[in-house]
Formats: sequence, structure tokens, C-alpha cells
Amino acid sequence: MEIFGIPHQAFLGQLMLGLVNGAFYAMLSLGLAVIFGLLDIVNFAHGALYMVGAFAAWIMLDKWGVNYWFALVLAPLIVGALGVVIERLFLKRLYGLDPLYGLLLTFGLALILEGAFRREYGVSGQSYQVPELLSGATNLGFMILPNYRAWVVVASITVCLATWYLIERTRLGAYLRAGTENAKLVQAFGVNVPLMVTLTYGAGAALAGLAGVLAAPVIQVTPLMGSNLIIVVFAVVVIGGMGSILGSVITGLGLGVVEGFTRVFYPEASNVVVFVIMAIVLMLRPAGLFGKEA
Amino acid sequence: QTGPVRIGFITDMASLYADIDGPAGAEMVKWAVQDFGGKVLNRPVEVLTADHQNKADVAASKAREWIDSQNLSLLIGGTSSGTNLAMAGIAKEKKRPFISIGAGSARLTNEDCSPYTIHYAYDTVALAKVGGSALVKAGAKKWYFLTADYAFGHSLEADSSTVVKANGGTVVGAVRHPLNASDFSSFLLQAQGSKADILGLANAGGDFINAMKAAKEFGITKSMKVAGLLVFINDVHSIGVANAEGLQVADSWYWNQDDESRKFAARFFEKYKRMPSSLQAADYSATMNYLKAVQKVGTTDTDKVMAELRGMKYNDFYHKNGSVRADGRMIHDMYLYQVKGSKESTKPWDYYKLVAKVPGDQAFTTVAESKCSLLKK
Amino acid sequence: MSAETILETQGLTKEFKGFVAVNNVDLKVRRGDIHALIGPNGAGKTTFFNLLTKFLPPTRGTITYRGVDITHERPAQTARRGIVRSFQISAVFPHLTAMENVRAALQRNLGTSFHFWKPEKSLHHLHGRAMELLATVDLQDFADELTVNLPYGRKRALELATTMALEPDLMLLDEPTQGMGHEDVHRVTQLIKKVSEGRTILMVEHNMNVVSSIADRITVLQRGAVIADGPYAEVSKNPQVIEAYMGAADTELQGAH
Amino acid sequence: MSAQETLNISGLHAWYGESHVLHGVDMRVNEGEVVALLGRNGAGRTTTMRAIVGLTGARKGSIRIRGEEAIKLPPHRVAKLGVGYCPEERGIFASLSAEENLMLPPEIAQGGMSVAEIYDMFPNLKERAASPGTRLSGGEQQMLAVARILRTGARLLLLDEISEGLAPVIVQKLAETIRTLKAKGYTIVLVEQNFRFAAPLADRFYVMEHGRIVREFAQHELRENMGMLQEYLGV
Amino acid sequence: MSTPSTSSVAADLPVEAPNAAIAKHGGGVGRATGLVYLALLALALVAPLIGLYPVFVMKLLCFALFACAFNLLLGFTGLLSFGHAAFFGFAAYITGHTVKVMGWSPELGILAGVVVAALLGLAFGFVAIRRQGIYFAMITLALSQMVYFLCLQAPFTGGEDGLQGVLRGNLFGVIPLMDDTVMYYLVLAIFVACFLGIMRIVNSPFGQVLKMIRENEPRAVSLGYEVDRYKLLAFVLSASLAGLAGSLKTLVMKFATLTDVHWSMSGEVILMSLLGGVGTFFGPVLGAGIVIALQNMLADKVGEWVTVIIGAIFVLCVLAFRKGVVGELLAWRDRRKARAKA
Ligand SMILES: Nc1ncnc2c1ncn2[C@@H]1O[C@H](COP(=O)(O)OP(=O)(O)OP(=O)(O)O)[C@@H](O)[C@H]1O
Ligand SMILES: Nc1ncnc2c1ncn2[C@@H]1O[C@H](COP(=O)(O)OP(=O)(O)OP(=O)(O)O)[C@@H](O)[C@H]1O
Ligand SMILES: [Mg+2]
Ligand SMILES: [Mg+2]
Repeated sequence: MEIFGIPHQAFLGQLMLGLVNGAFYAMLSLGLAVIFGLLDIVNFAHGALYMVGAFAAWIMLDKWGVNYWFALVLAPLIVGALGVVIERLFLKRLYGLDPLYGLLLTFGLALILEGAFRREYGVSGQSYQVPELLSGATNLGFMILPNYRAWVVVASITVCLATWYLIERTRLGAYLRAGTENAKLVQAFGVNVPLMVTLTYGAGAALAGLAGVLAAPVIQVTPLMGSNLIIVVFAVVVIGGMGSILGSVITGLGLGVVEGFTRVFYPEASNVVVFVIMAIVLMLRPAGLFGKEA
Repeated sequence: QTGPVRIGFITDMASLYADIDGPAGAEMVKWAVQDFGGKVLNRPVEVLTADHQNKADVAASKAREWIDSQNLSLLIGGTSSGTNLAMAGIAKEKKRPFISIGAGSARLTNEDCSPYTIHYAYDTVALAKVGGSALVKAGAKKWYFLTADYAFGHSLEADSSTVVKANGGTVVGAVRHPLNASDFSSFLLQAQGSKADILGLANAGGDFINAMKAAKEFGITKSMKVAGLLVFINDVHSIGVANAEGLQVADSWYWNQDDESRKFAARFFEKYKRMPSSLQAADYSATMNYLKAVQKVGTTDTDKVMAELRGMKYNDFYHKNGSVRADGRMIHDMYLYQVKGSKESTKPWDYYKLVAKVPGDQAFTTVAESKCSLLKK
Repeated sequence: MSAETILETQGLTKEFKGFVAVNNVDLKVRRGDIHALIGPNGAGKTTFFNLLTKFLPPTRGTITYRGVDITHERPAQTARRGIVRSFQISAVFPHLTAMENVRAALQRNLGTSFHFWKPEKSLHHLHGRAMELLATVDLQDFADELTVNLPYGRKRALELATTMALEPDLMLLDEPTQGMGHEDVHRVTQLIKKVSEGRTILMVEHNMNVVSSIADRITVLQRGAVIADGPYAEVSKNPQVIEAYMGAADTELQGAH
Repeated sequence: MSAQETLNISGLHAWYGESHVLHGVDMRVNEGEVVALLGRNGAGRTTTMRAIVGLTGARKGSIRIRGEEAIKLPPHRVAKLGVGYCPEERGIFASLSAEENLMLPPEIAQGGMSVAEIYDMFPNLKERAASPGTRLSGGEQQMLAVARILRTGARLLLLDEISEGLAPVIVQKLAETIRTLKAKGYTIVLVEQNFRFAAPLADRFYVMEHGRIVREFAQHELRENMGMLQEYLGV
Repeated sequence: MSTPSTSSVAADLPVEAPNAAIAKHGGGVGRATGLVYLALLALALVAPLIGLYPVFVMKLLCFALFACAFNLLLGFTGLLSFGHAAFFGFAAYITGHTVKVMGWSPELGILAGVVVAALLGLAFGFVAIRRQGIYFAMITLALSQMVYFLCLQAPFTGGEDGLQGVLRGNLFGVIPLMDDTVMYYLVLAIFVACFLGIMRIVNSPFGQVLKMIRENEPRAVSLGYEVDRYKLLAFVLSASLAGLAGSLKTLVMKFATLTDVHWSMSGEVILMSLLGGVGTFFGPVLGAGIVIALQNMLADKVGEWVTVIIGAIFVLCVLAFRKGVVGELLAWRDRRKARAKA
């Protein structure tokens, strides 16, 4: 049996692989959407934080022998803490200014982080072994799926759904959403907004860090891993509709799959397919697939 | 001529190629000067270094400025073809000797050749010839290429295909992947479907590393052989022998190939806690040989020095039986290595075993193949 | 009265996800009138304005302006036809001077707005007219003042002047006196009266003092539909209006303001 | 009138960026009192309220709430002292539904109005509960802004122009509500452009001009002060 | 408008936009400023004679033009494009290709570059101007990435080797541009013309409309302006000028490479404008000068720290120096004037 001219086994295989990549897009765009939605900051440093997450895991393993499972918890915490520091030191000073300044500042931060790691660790990268428990692969009949990749999909979807629930369905989420619009007023109602904002940025950073740890065993840990990805993730967020949490998750997964199939049918275009889709979506729906019309 | 003799070295100090050349490469140039005695023709030798940040315009501006305002005697180009081509242009315009160490593009000595350029270490044609022919002869007949989708990848693939076919092999397919693709699983799945004997990776750096890792993860390495067409030892180190085992690699030098090299490598290791790449060795060698040539002709005059460099025989720890052809191509022996298994690899950075040695005249573009006008005269 | 109808809606309806905000409104505005639209909160007055100015597309119904069906035109087109709306707040260019604000409106009719090669001087001949307009709203002394620095009431006045520069035939004013002190309310009311000469005004207003003093005609909306329509004196005695809008039936329509 | 002071402001200065808006405001509000703050546009009434809550730029002087000095406190700490603020610009959140808007301010103390009571008072809100906050009509947003803080149990209410944009029928209801709240012992500061709304409700009046309090008088002195008000406010 | 109002966070805060400075300084050129310009022009005219390195100054002028083009959009229209490298770099390739491979004369090569950049700008603008602010930035960034990949893969660009060895040829078939000094005066002439052109655009009737859009877009709509068309024209003008800068750069440096289209080039031009002063006329020129000089200096001094330093400058600018050098100077002058008045 064939689907679109390729054997259905290969088709399912490619679908699966698309989902794996989509999982990373989803996690990264989720963090970006949370930070954008709640702080009105386009976090250009997101890719760098993702990179720091991966490096944190690698360094912990390399230097102190901290295994993957601890790193999975610790690295996001470290990156989250870094996020908290960034927010307190820099971003805090930009609230109330044009959001473009946030973009430019985080752009600068990304350069600094990347440059520093590059200096310290070079660019050819470090490799991180797949944890024992998840090594090996499962024969799904239509393809051999490395266990680790299956885990990535499960973990990422779980995290995304949990975040979405927290923001859209809980009281804390309501504070956060309201805080984006008029932080001062929410604070005047008795909510400790500055703390909340700091923690939110920290949480967004931690999400990026978590994605970094998840990615470490799959790809080479290099200082440039983030900047290669961040622009695609921007496009994902724009397509999904900026600020829409669920939108960015669904779009992330979907685009992973679309990109996967492009690799089969027209590999030359696989780098640009996301941007092409973005252009088309914007022409038809300026606010993005899930964005609310302004 | 009085005043110091200045040698300028421009390379990527911090970015993509900083590990295989970079600051350590600059240091090698300085070491060579030191070891030569710090002076030539009774003039002190100064080394200027700059980071071109992989930007051709930065490389060109720096080169131009040095030549104009510092009266540079020799320009050495580190990594990346674009910057080296730009520097070669400046050197040609200003008539100064230019030695390109780490550029891959064979254009430097082919369609863009110049009487002032020496292309010192390797080029993509040589890599293809060395990697391709030895493997086909060893029985890898059916090839499939995983190619980085830009000029460099294309030429690596095309050169390799020619070699494979010339040696009686076939190319059953190729898939192009975008530059800096973080995920290769999809392409590998396609490669696996091709039922080829060998997967040629016509890419470099991070792309090569990630492709290699994924190949291992998806069990591709079990069903087919993998050949890296442009691999430096730093890449193998990054992937780890466990993942790279069995990989076939072409290069111009390996630190563990003989005693002289080991001595050089030990000194390098002491300072950098890693082993030198072939480019870093070439940086040293090129500087040293230039100084010898200047000493010999007794002047830094470009034409005289170039004539000497072309006439010289090159024999040092880096290369044997080297000579420079009229198009500027350094012709020397090239090697095919295989990555050892984890068990065989006894000490850090002990990664390669020699598979074949390919003499220079078979490794590089032949005069007949070349489009360089300097060869046709 | 045989005054001609300048604007007419027929069956104009706007639904939001099943909620009907404007329901089948047939409204006729006569040329030269000051026509007030009143009604309880959420009756659909602002939505109705949004429909007229094309900020929202109607679900059903037609809008006819001077006999032309303009239901499907774009906002800027409608504006060029002479239907101009005032906004509630910040409807000025804050870092332009009062003069430049007015000139911004005058410039449009010049047809050189895309001419990026012409000098700014080519606009200077508009200054005379701009000053005239500023004078009508008593702002001649503030011509070179940056608009941010003007007090609230003056900003409203400036907005009116700008709006008049467009030579509108029909002005739509949504709660023009909202947020004003008593003095300003009075001044703006008089201003509206003054500028209404030669044009038609449709306004939403909760302040009954204002409505009673200048409106020629009133339409009352409730839950999106028209419940009364006619001259002030007539409508103000309508028990349904008193009940829906005024609350206690015994209160006078002069109301709380 | 109990002697217990709920709010005592003295020598309050406030700035927006570089512009100095309040120049030493002195006023006090006793427990259970309704006080109206009158003045022209731009006199500084809104700024006074914002300064109490901590929403202006820099501020100086003293603000004591139930005896506690609040001038140094961040807004959320001020709120915790039992202050409920209804801003002039309403501050309805677009990304929250009307009901979420209503439920947003955390409850500070027991004894706020229940949601049922609120919906009873403003039936529009019940009907539009699921609509995004800013999709409500102007008047509905105003109702929501007021209702929102009546829920929290704050005992000191700062209400800025709450009758703005409301139909007369709703304005009457609001007036009743304020009377009820007063009867329950709430302390209320009203800023009103709409003098006729505020006049019958307030126990005492302050008149502001150029960032200072220029007059103060009680309800029973209202009649004799009309002339002065005429001058200051054009009433 | 009471209902669909935007309850903005910043309603009560003085929002400081990147273009806040323009309100005050966008207008004509005062006498003092005019004198400064004249002095600079005089300096530029004699630069090759007093031994300033012409190729360096030409490169600087190209980037200054690029930054001015960018600033026309950010500073005077309020749109932050994060994709201007696409126009600059693509035009550079077009000029390189037409001149080197197709043998066109330099003036035609430049024209081709500008036209293509304008068309590209039209296409970008068409997609991007529907959104504002950071959305706009991200969309232009993504679109420029598309152009980057196109250039990476298209055969005529020479991939990562770049398009090398472009000869300058003879202007109008007679003036030999191979001579650096001749080329220098050509570049200077074009730069000065464009600089004046940008001043004119900003102070034209069209510029007035841009100002309105920046100040209060809904109001401009309600006055009957089709704002999207104005923004599009501004975008195309800016793209064309950026393209012109790229085309010139190819002829000056004799090559076009991937760096020119990479998004970090877009970042660089933002840095130049920011550093010099967004929304001022001369700021971007100064900013370009600082960045280019810095790059040249850093190349042999700090090596691996370059990215970190550039990043730090960004952070510093945004935190402490938002108006940029020229912007801060103007603000300082205004404050002094205000104090003198008081
Ligand atoms: N975009 C929208 N989406 C959903 N509902 C809306 C929208 N706009 C308005 N509504 C609803 O339609 C009804 C009419 O709103 P509108 O703003 O027209 O009232 P109004 O008559 O102007 O009232 P007010 O006097 O309070 O300003 C309201 O109940 C409002 O909640
Ligand atoms: N965000 C701000 N930035 C700068 N100045 C402000 C700001 N808000 C208010 N002002 C100025 O402070 C002064 C007092 O304003 P305030 O809003 O307190 O007055 P008000 O008495 O409430 O009047 P209104 O009737 O206009 O609400 C005015 O001159 C006003 O222009
Ligand atoms: Mg309304
Ligand atoms: Mg007020």
C-alpha cells in the first residue's frame, strides 16, 4: 500500500519523526509564547537558554557524573534561575517601554551567552549519551523508533498540556493573563505582580532549558544549537498566533510533521517550508491560526 | 628592505571553524617563527593575527589594510573558502604571497587560480578522490549520498560521484539536506531505503556530527558503511569513538602518524589539552617553509619568494614529497584513515588507523582536469 | 418636514456569536439634524456606530448614504465620502502641534500624500484654512502647542476641528462629553451646536442635559432594537423609554446629570 | 462619626515622570464615611487616588491607612491593608472573560458582596459573563469595574468616576449601592465629575485645585458652599 | 469609541517608543546642524587626500547608507524590520551577478540590484505590513531567512564561497572605477544624494502621513488614509535604498557573500541605528561608523570575544543609552535649552 507515492510504512515512519521534531518546536514555542503572552517580550534569548539547558546537562554529567534523570530536573532549574537573574537585572528596567526594546535586549543577551559558551567550549560540540533506560529502539513494524525519541514526544506533550492548563484554566493563570495587560492594576488588586513576572520569565526559561536537556542526547550539544533553531520557532509562534499557548503547541507539532514530509518529497525546500507556510497563513489570517484578531 | 618582516594570519577565531584552526592555529604560526629564531635576514619577524568572523569583507579589509599600511610580507588564510577566496583576490591585486591553509574549495587553484596563491593542506577534490577510490576498491560499490544543500556539499558530492564511477562503483541516489539541519533521521530513513552499501556524508562540521550520531541511533551503521568526506579529528572527538567507529576519513595529516608528528603533537597537547588538527600542523609547516624560502633567496620580494616556494621540495613532520604546482596547488601525499573501535583506542585522541596512503599526483586535480590558465601555458 | 434623508439603514443587524447586539435597525437621519442615539448600557449604540463607519461588518441589512449603498465599503472609503467619526479618547496625534493635527486632515484632499519627493513647504498653503478651523473651536492661541500638552477639553475641541477639516457631511460623535467637567461639557455642547451648521450630526450621549439642549431628534435603542424615535419632547414622555433608560418612572428625563 | 481614622494623608506630593502633579495634599477619611473629592479636569483627583494605591511615579509625604504608613509600600501591600481601587479608565482585561474579570481581584477580607448579589444588581454582566472583557459595551465595562472590587471585601473603597458612561437608570442603582455599603460600615472615597451623583451621597467634600486641597466642608454645609463650588467647578 | 477600546497597560505611562526622539528632531535642519553637516562633507571630500583609507571609508559609507535606509523605516515609520539583510544582500548578489557573469556595466548592475531589492521589498511588505510592532519584526526576520536559504542554495551565488572577483568596470563605459579614488567619489556622491533624499522623504507630504501613522494609526485611518499603502511605500523605499547600499558594497569590495544576507547582518544594522540614534538623521551614519570601526579593531585585538562584546553593546544601548549617541546629544541640548529658558 502506498500513500502519496511512498510506501505506507515509510509514510508512518516519517510521520513519527515529524512528531518528534514537532515536539521540540512545541516546547520551545510554548516557552516563547508564555513569555511573550505574559511579559510582552519577544525572547530572542530563548534559543540561547535552550542551549544553556543542554550544556548544563552535559557539564553536570561530564564534571560531576550527574545522570540524565537528575539533569532533567536540575538543568531546567538552573536555566530558570538564570532566567530569574536576567529578568531582575535587565528586563525589569524595560517594562512600560516599547516591546521592541525587549527584543533587542534579549538579542544582545543571546549573543553574549552564545559567545561565552563558544569561547569556553568551542563550536564542534559535545556529545551526550542516551540514558541507559531509554537506549535501544523499538521496532514498530513500520519503522525502528529509538526509545528515546518516543520519550521526547511523550514528555513534551505532557509538559505542554500541563502548562496550557495552568495558564488557561487556573486562577494563577488569570492573574498572569491580566498582568500582561495591566500589571499595575493587577498589583493594585493585591497580587504580587513583580514576583509573578519574575517567576514567569524564570518558568519560560526553564521550559527552554528542559527542551535543551531533552534534545541533548539527540543532537550535538553546541553553542550554536539555539540560534539555528530560534528563527524557525519564531515562525512557529507567528503561525500559531502570538500569545496563544495552545496555538503554539499545536502548530509546533503540526509544522514538525509538515517539515518532515517536505524532507521526503522536496528536501531542498525543507528549510524554508515553515517560512512559506508562515507567509501564506499571514496573508489569509493576519493574526495567525489561533490568534485572536486584534 | 628594513624593518620587521610581517606575517599576517587571518582565520575564524571564534565561530564555526575555530576549533580546527582558530587561536591555536595562530599560535602555531607564532611557534614556527619562534622556532626559526624569531628573525630572518636579520630582521625581526612579527605575526599579526585577525578574526575574520567568517565574513569575506572583514578578511579582505584586514588583508588590504595590513598590506597597505604594515607592508605585510606574507598573508596566511585559515579556514572557510569564502574568506580565502576574498583574500586571494586582494593578494593578487597587491601582489603579495598568500598561503591558504584551511579553505576547502578547489576554486582557489582552479578557475580562480592566481600566481600568488598557494593552497597548502587539502581541497574537496582530494578528499573525494582519496575517500572515494579507496573505498570502492575495498568493495563499497553502491553509494548513496547525504549532501549538504549548498555549493560546498554539491561539489563534494559531484567530485565523489565522479571518483566512484571512475573506479567502477555506482551511485544509487542522493538526498540533499539543508545546512545546519539539526535532525537527520528523516534523511537517513530515506538512505536506508536505498539499500546502498555505503553512505557518503557530503557535509561538514555540525551537520556531519549530527548525521553520524543519528545514523548510529537509528541503526543505519549496522546495515551500511558510512564515509565522511570532510572530517577533522576534532569532529571525531566530538562524536566519540563509540559513535564513530568504522568511519572512513580522508585527511592530510594525523598526529599519531610518526615520531616527528607525535613530538609536535605532544607540545601542542601540553598547551591545549587536545591534539592538533591537520590544519594546525599545516599552519606551522607553512610558516616555517616560508621563512626558509626567504632565508634562501635573501629577500622578501614577492616574485623571488614565490619562485622559491614553487621550486622547493617540502619535507617536514607535516608532509613528505610536497611540491607546489604552477596553479598554486601543494601536491603531497594524502591518507585514508579508519576510526578505531572503542577497544582499540587505547589513549585519548588515539582514534585513527591508516587504511591507505594516496600519492599526491593521484590525490589532487590533474593538470588535464584543471581549468587554471597558469597550468596551460 | 420635508427634509431629505442623508443616511438610512434598513434591517441593520449585527450578531456576535449568537448574541444580537444590533437588531434589525431601520433608522433615518435627516440632513441638517442633530440626531441623538440614546439607550441603556449595552443597547448597541457603539456597535451601531461601528457598523456605520465600517469598523465592523454587518451581519445583515444595508446602509444607504445619500442614496448610495455603502454597506460593503472599506473604512477609509467611507471616511472619504464624508462620514467621519470622533473617537472617545486620544483621537489626536499627540506629538504634532494643534496646527499640524488639523493640517493632517486638510492634507488628504490635496492628493499629494504619496509624493515623497515634494518638500513639506508644499503643505504650507493649508495653514490659513487650518487657522480658521482652529479659530472656530477657540484654539487659535494654541496652534503651535504640542497636542499632548493640551488640557482634556481642548483636545476634544481640537478633535472636532480636525474632523471638520474633512468637510464631513455627517459627523458621528460617541459620548462626546464623557469624562468632562461641567465647564467643558457646556463648552463642547455649544461647539457641537455651532459646527452642526450645514452638516448633520449623529451622536450617542448619556448626559440628558446635553441631549435635551441640542438634539433635534432622538432614537432610543434597547437590546439592539429601536423602541422609540422622534422629537425630544415626544420621546421623553414615552413610558417605555422612561422605564428602560431612566429606571424609576417618576424621575424626570433630566436625569442624574 | 467615629473618631477612628481609616485614611490620613498629609503633605502628599506625587509626580508622573518629571511632572509634579500633587503639591502637598492633606485629607483624612474616617471609618464608615463617604467622602467626595471634587475639582476640575486635571486638578489631581485621580492622581491622589493613584498615589494612595501606589500607581504614580515618585511620591512623597505620608499616607496612613488604619494607622499604618503606606507611602513606602508597593501596590499589592497597600491592597492587603483593605483598599479597593476602581480606576477611572476601568481597566477591564481583554484576555479575560467578563466573569474572569469579576473574579480576578483576590479576596482581601470576608464580607464582600456575593456574585449572586452582583449579578442581581447588574443583570447585563450576568448575560455577558462569557464575553471577553473588553467586548462589553462602555457602560457594561464600567459596571464590571465597580462590581469587581465590591466582591473583594476591601473596606476602604476608592471609586474614580464610577457613574461615567452609565445610563441614568444604572446611576441610580449605583447610588443605592453606595448607600447600602455605607450602611454596612464601608469607608468610601468618591471622585466624581457628576456632582449631582456625589452631592447627596457624601458626608464630607474636599475640593482640589492644582494638586492641593483648597476647601473642605460637610454635607450640611453644602448649600452655603454652592457659590464657591460654582466658582471652582462651574456647577 | 467606547466598546472595542484597548485597555492598554501603558495607557497611563508615557510610552517611550524607539522613535520618541523624532517628534522633536524630525523636522528641518537647524543652522548648527547644517554647519556640522558641511564640515563633515568637506572632510569626506578631502578624505582620500589626507590619507584616509578610501576602501575603508567607502565600506563605511555603504553601511551608513544601509543604516539610513533601515532608519527610514524604524525611525520615521515606526516599523522594526529584522530582515533588512535580505535587501542588502540580495541586491549585492544581483549586482555581482549581472556585472561579473552577464557583463553588464556598473550603473546597470546597480540599477538591477535596486530594482530587485524594491520588488523584494514589495513582496515582504505585502506579507508583513498587516502586522505591527514585534510581529512585524518576527515576520520580516522569517522572510529574510527564506532569502538567505535561497541564496545559500541558488547556483548563481556561489554558495558559501560567495560571488568573488567582481570587477568594477567603467561607469557609463568611460569612467574607470578600478581606481579607488574615482570609486570613492562615486560612492560619496551617491551617499550624499541618498542622505538628502531621505531627509526630503521624511519632510515631504508623504513623510507627514508616516508621522501620523506612527503617532496614532487608528486616527489616521479615520481621517481617510489607507495606512497600509503608505507603510508599503515606505517599506519599498527603505528596501530599495538598502539594496542600493548592497549593490555599491559589491562593487567596492568586489564580492558578495552569504554574510550580507544572513540575519546577523540585520542585527548589525539595527545595532548601528540604535547606537547612533534611531529617528535622527545622522545617528545611523555615526552608528555605522562606530560598528564598522569596532569590527575592524576587534578583528585583531579580542578575537573570540567579538560576539560577546557586540552583545554587550546591544544590552548597554537598550538599558542605558536608548536614544543613541546622536539622540542623547540632542536630548542634552534640549534639556539645556529648557533650563536656559526657565
Ligand atoms: N465585539 C463584540 N463581541 C461580542 N459582543 C459584543 C461586541 N461588541 C459589543 N458587544 C456586545 O453588544 C452589546 C452592545 O454593545 P455596544 O457597545 O454597542 O453598547 P452601547 O449601546 O454602546 O452601550 P454603552 O452605553 O454602555 O456604551 C453589549 O452587550 C456588548 O457586550
Ligand atoms: N500619566 C500621566 N503622565 C503625566 N501627566 C499626567 C498623567 N496623568 C495625569 N497627568 C497630569 O496630572 C494632572 C492631574 O491629573 P488627574 O488625572 O489626577 O486629574 P483629575 O483631577 O482626575 O482630572 P480628570 O477629570 O481629567 O480625571 C493633569 O494635569 C494631568 O495632565
Ligand atoms: Mg457605547
Ligand atoms: Mg480623573
